[in-house]
Amino acid sequence: MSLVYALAIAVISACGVYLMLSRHAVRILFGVAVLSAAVNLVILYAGRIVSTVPPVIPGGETALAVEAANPLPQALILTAIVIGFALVAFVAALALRLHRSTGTLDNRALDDAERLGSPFVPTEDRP
Amino acid sequence: MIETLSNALDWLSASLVVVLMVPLALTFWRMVRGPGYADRFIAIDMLTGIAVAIAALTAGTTGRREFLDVAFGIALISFVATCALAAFLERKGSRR
Amino acid sequence: MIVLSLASFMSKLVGVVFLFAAAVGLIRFSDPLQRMHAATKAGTLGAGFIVLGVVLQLQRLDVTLTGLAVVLFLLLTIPVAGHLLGRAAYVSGADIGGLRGGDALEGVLDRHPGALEARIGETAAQVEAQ
Amino acid sequence: MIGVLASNAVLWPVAVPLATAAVCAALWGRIEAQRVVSWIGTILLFAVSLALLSRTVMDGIQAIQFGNWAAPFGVTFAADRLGAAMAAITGLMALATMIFGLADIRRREEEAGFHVLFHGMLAGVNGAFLTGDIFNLYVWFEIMLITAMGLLSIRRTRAQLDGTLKYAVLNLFSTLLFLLAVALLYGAAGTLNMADLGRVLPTLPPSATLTVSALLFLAGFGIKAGYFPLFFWLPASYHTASITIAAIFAGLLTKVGVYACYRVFTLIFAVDGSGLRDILAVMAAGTMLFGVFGAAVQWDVRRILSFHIVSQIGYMLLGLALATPAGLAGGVFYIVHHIVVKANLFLIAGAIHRASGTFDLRRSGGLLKRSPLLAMLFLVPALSLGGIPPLSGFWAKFMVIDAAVKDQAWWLVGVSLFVGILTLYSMTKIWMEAFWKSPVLPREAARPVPRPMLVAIALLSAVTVVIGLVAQPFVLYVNEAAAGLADPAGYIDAVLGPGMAARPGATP
Amino acid sequence: MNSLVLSAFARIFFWLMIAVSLYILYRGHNEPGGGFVGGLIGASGFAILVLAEGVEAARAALRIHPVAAMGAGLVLALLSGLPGLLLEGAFLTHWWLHIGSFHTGTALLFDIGVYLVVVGGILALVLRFYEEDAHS
Amino acid sequence: MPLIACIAVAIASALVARVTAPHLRHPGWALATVPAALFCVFLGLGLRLEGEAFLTERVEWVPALGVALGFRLDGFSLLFCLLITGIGALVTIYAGAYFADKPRDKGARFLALILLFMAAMLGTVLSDNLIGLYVFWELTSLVSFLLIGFDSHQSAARKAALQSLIVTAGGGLCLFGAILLIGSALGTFSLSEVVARGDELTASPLAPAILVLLCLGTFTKSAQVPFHFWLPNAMQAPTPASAYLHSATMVKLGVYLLARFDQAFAGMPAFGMTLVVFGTATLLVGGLRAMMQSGFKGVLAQSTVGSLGLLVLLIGLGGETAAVATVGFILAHALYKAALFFCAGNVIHATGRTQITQMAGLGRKLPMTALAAAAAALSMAGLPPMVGFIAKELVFEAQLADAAGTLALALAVVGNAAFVMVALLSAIDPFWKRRGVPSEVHHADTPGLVVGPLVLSALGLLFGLAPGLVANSLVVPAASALAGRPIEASFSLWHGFTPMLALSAAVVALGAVLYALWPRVHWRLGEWPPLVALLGDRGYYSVFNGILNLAERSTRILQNGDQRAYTATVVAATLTILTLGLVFDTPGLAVDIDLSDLRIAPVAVLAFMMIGAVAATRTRSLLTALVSVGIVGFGSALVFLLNGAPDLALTQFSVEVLVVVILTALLLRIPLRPASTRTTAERRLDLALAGGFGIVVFVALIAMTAVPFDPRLSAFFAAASYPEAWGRNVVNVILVDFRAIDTLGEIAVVCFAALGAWGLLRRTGKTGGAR
Amino acid sequence: MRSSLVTRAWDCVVLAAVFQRELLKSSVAVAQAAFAREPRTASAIIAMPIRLRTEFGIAVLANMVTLTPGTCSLHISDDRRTLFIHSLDADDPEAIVADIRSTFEDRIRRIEG
Ligand code: NA
Ligand code: NA
Repeated sequence: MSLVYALAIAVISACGVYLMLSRHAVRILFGVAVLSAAVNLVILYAGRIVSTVPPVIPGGETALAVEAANPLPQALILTAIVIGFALVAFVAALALRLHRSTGTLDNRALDDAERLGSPFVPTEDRP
Repeated sequence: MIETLSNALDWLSASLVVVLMVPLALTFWRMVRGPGYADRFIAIDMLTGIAVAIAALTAGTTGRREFLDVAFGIALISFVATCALAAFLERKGSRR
Repeated sequence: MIVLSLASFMSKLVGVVFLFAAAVGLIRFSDPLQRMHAATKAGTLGAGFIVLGVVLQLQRLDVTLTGLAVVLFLLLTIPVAGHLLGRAAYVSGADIGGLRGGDALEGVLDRHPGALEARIGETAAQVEAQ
Repeated sequence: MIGVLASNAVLWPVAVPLATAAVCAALWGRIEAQRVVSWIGTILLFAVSLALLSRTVMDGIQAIQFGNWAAPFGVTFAADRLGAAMAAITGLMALATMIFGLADIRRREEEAGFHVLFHGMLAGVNGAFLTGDIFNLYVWFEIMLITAMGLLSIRRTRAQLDGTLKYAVLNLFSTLLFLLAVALLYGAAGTLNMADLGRVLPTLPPSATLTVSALLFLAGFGIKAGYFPLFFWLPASYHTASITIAAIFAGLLTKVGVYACYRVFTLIFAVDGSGLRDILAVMAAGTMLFGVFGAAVQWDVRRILSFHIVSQIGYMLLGLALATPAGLAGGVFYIVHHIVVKANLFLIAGAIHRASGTFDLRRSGGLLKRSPLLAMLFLVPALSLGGIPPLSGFWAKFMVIDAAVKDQAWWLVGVSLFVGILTLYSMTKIWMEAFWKSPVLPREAARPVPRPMLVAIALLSAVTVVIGLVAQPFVLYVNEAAAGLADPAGYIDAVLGPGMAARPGATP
Repeated sequence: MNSLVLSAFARIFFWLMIAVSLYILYRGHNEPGGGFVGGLIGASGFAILVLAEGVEAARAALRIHPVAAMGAGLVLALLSGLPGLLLEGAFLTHWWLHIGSFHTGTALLFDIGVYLVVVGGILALVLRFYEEDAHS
Repeated sequence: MPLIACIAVAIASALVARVTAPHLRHPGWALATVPAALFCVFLGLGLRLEGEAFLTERVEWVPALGVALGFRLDGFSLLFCLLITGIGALVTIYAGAYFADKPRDKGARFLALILLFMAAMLGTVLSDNLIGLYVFWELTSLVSFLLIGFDSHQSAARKAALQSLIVTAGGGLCLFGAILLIGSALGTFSLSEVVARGDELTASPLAPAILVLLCLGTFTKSAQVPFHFWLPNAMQAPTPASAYLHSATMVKLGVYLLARFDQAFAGMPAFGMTLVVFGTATLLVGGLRAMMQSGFKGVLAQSTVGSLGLLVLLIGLGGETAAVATVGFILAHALYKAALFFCAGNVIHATGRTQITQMAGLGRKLPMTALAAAAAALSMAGLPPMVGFIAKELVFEAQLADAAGTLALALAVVGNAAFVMVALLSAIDPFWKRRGVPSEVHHADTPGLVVGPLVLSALGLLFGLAPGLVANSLVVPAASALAGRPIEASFSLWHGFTPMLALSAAVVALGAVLYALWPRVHWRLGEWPPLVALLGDRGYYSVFNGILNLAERSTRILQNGDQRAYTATVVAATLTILTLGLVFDTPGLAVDIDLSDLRIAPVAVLAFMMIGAVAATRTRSLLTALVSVGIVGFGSALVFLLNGAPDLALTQFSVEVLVVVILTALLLRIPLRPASTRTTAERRLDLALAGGFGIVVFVALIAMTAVPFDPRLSAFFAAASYPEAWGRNVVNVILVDFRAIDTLGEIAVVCFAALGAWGLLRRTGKTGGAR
Repeated sequence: MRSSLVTRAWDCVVLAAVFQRELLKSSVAVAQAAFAREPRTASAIIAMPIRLRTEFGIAVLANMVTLTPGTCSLHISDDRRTLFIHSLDADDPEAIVADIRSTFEDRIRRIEG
């Protein structure tokens, strides 16, 4: 099973990287989302995927059953999911604002930062 | 005899999840291939049912209520996504 | 006992069959509105049957309550969702090829003449202009 | 009560800004109230970070376990000399930039959440400096990232939005690499506590998982820190920020990446005796060289300074690449010195903008006459950055290059010296164009430099001079910090309990 | 969206989701759920309001400013760690009240803080994303 | 601690000057008391030194780095101290008068810099600790920079200042390198100890590197070929600064340090040879360039370059006479060259002209200046009875005594002839030349402007007539300090008819011829392109601009503004280091693959996720991409569901829903099918990079299968969750208790992200936009 | 003329039961259609006049229509007088309207009172 997980994670993370290499802000955003998902699976994988029993202590017992899934990666992933969501939301807001301000999300057309004070742009041409 | 039947039923129940992978694949197919946005969104809506089903079946096979709680949450919250998609389709697609 | 197990399994099986049917409908039906019928109804019912099956299988009060809540939520949300999606599909000009028996909504709702995906498929500049 | 507060000294540099940010957010829309809270928070932060520093000096490494869960099960905060110094310098930076901000931050920025994001960022920075848990470090990195993006884009100019996007893409990639590295490390070692990792890792057989993890840490932190060839986001974005924000970024943010490298590659992974050393050395040289090259061709003060951040980071990385106590000590000294100097230079860039109406050196001028005090104050950090004795930067360069000499890394010595002269050149360029040259723009473009700006600049310049003239205690301090890095047994024992470092296989 | 069906049911969904979210928040310590999932469901309730009745209706339903709600949540989460700090000497050491087999404590306060932050944060996001572009 | 006190007083005087000078009526005279007093102190200290005796003081500075403020006064440094303070006093007076007609603040700034410079100089020549020496050394470069660019509104001044700083501070860095190497080789930074352990130094494998770096450091400072160009350009400085720094004192620091190290490198002939070669070349270049100039200060500056070359040549020679000659020439040169600069300054100040060819008949209008110039020129030309004559005789004697010197002797004769020419030119043309109209003067000689040159010229005469005054008290101790042993040397005017006398005569005769030729040749030489190219600063600029071009090109390539290029480079770099690490640091790849636990449902879900991810990369429609990404997210939720993680499944599912809510709002407002942003080639490259990344991840993951998992943490959580933290949902207990601080940080992230988005999307154009 | 509370409650129960039955029938129909050899091709949008008083009642009707065989509510006219229904079966619109009226609308009207 590990092999399948490893393969899937590898493919998904490669796709995430491929999307992040785009010049379009929203595709990059998708790349972040995909790569985040892959990394979350890596965390799960790192805790060893061996069980389907949720790490919840059944009523009447005081300790988790031995066969329960490893709870720590789950907690870490939960944190990572939330953080990933927050970042995606922020970047989406950034993209929306960029589109409102510049009318484009294509990085080839976005060069305001690089032009600001650039020595390679004629002075009168600078914003 | 009864025990055998019971075991067989358990095994069959467990493999129902596997069977569900087929509708899941078909739904994904519709999601990715469209052809229209409306088709994709309808397929996304369909995912809710499948997700609830898988969660419920998992609850059945493991005997743990926690998974049914997941189904409960999915049933409630996925509606929001459908609303958002419909709103998107209506606003993006209308003449305005 | 075994009767309940059997009933539970049958219920789940029916649910799976319905879900299967819904998915097949989703693939085979010819336009979005028809597909929606499959997804909303058969899909919901399939999920409901499966939940029912699990309730029968586990036979616990908390499970039963949760299961009923799930079914209730599904019944509450699915029709609204279907209605919204159908209307949006119609308004957005989705290609409703199966609509041969008349369109009473024509002139009532402002339906776009071309499908959204077809429109944006042409040029990006056109979308920009809208 | 006081005892509890004091024994949790390592908590406050994080808790105070986090609470300040939270309260400011809760007071949303009430700018005056936020301002008061923000100032109280800043002063308190400065006080508690000094308190932590003094406690670390007096009583050694400070460690707390959140929720009283013993390490490695809960999350640990620990301040050794390095961490305490970083926290203290963060407190100082917060104070200086807040003072400067009195004359620079506009009401509209405050309404957009400046105070919340500013203190949030400080919490993130201090959290990264003080945490003893590798996953927790990831969380603080994210806080830093998100607040930095918020602050960077706070004026929403087109350039800021574009800069923020470039910042976002590469830094998001960086944090994802970081998280991936954490996951792999957890999978291999089964623990997240950094001291515990430092204890356990030497007992593990070599594995591709660990190698990849280590190098992903390097790449992830390297992007953050602005190493060559990972630095592109920095010169693409820092110059677009408003000056107060650019100054605190320039001072602190990249240094967190460097700090993280220092921590991870001393406590957890060993640089020495692995291929890492050569990789780090090449990166260090490239960082120094291409950073200073970028700076040399710029005419916008902020851009010059941004590229110099990169260049100077190279010296810090060089200290780590040497992996000797002397190299580490030099690197730590460099980090501390550079935070003060670079933030100050950005503040001065803001003052130059005020006084001459432009950031463009070609259109600037006449400031020696208009603001001789500013001219004097500029020389301090500028010459310090250039490594002119007896300012702080001289000792920093001295220690790093001397360590390279002792390590017989001749080509690195050569690159360091060469980069030094180009650094001096670009500082001279600012001086000649902005201060010496006759004014280019009409008088109306110029406004007097407000007093808060000068006060903030003077404060940081004074620190630079003091570090330069009274270098001995600082050198002793960083020497001890480096000794602690080179032999992490003390850190491990402080976190896990006495004697644990000596028992790598034991279970606490 | 101008839909009678949705607006007729929106308030029902909203209150249902709020109720469920509070339930999930409360029981999270023992069963799946907790402040975060609870907060997400609560925020979804607000999202329904936004979609059905518009941004202003959702803002009115929360009563306080979403950012202030986040701030309050963060403050609450921080405060929940203070009793442990003062009494046990370590921040975020939770403090428990045991009534028979029923246990509650500052951990719940912490989770409420999480809940508030998530509801406020997501509502803030949704509100901003669904505001009509007044310009551009 | 008199030495430290002297330096401290000098530094303090600079601050005092900056503050008080604007309010003093005669700031020059008033402030000159400080250097004058210091001069007296050093005189007093000098009288107590006998032979090899010396005075040391030491204050720890940064003992952790082996850096002390160690000071040492011996004969050689005493000579420099007296020159620095003595000429310093005169320069201060002179500067006060020079700036009398300028804004007072400007004069104050200048005086402060002069006094600061004096302090730096004193520190340099008194320092025994090399690091301390370097500190003062760089300070002199810096003050020199500020003084050259003092008239900062002139771009030529700024340019020259930058050039001098680049050259001298760059050389300073080389010196710094040399010092660090010395410290590494000998374990000490004490100059006297290094000199004493010279044999160890030369035996060290680092010795060649030290030699090269040391020469670079000192040659730049003392304007030796090929760094000779900056010094004449430095004449942009106001004349008092030129007289002080750029002729009499600072430029001799290089010579000073070489002289110090001469003894240490005694066992290394290459050192002496290098000095002889470069010194001779510099002497010739200085002489030749002096012939090419027509500016008064320029001519003097070129001759200074030549003199510095001569000094370096002398140090390169061995023997006691060379030491005495070095000392003697330093003394004589300082006296006459400073005086001549003062005179030049007077003329320029009075006439407003800078070219010798534009000056005529000033002898009557500026008689005192003319007198001083004549006396100084005599000394420079090496004519008796001036001290310059003694010095020159010694120089020739030293050269004759050394084999290497003999070789250079012929060339030295030519160089010295150029000095004679410069002397004649300075003393005659501006003052007594007949041709042309007598120049107009704005003012006559003023006391402040003439006291300096007169005193210095008079001293040149005095020491020539009565060499005994300085022979045993100054010259011999200095030479002994250099040689490291007591020297018996004769420092007198008349040695009888020696070969040196004949050489002197030849030099004078040749010099006279050159002087006669000068009006006709100087401008032709000065405009002869090959010569200008060879001797000017063109080489400097081609190196300098070459580096800047390289910088520009590299920056254009690296920071090219293309986001994708940045990301691609970062990914490529990451892959590179990962590959290097995997190849070099990992001994083989151990894996433990078990396919017996294969479950169909998770495998199917993972397959769907892969397909979804790939579909997201393949489509051009953002909506299809969103849907495909949704499959990946939904798939993760199912994976969690199927692997015992209900909390995660629910959270992931909820998050997916909210992502849809937010991203559809985004997609609503942007084009859904943007044009492709990558070329086919770029896409292929990206595919390769992404594939490489995937492979590395895959390797890391399957390698993990061979690593046994350590379940300590999870076991603890499993056991402690309920009894100690009162929760049954262990995941949630971890989140709110065991690792609550993570969660605190996580909600802070949510808070700040939402706040940032709130700010980003606030309405434009209105205040209160935060609402 | 408002009926008693008890009657209305009973009507609710009946409505729910009827609804369940209809839902089952609808799903079976859809399943049959999905697996049918010839997938249906002709559908229609039909207008159904409605006589309900409350918006909530209309919404409930619309939802029930959606969940019953072959029909899905698409729109309610702005004057609340017409419900537009998509029907999978385009053969006999009147019959469909009559069926909906008898199974759902009348009952809802009674509950509305
Ligand atoms: Na920096
Ligand atoms: Na540099």
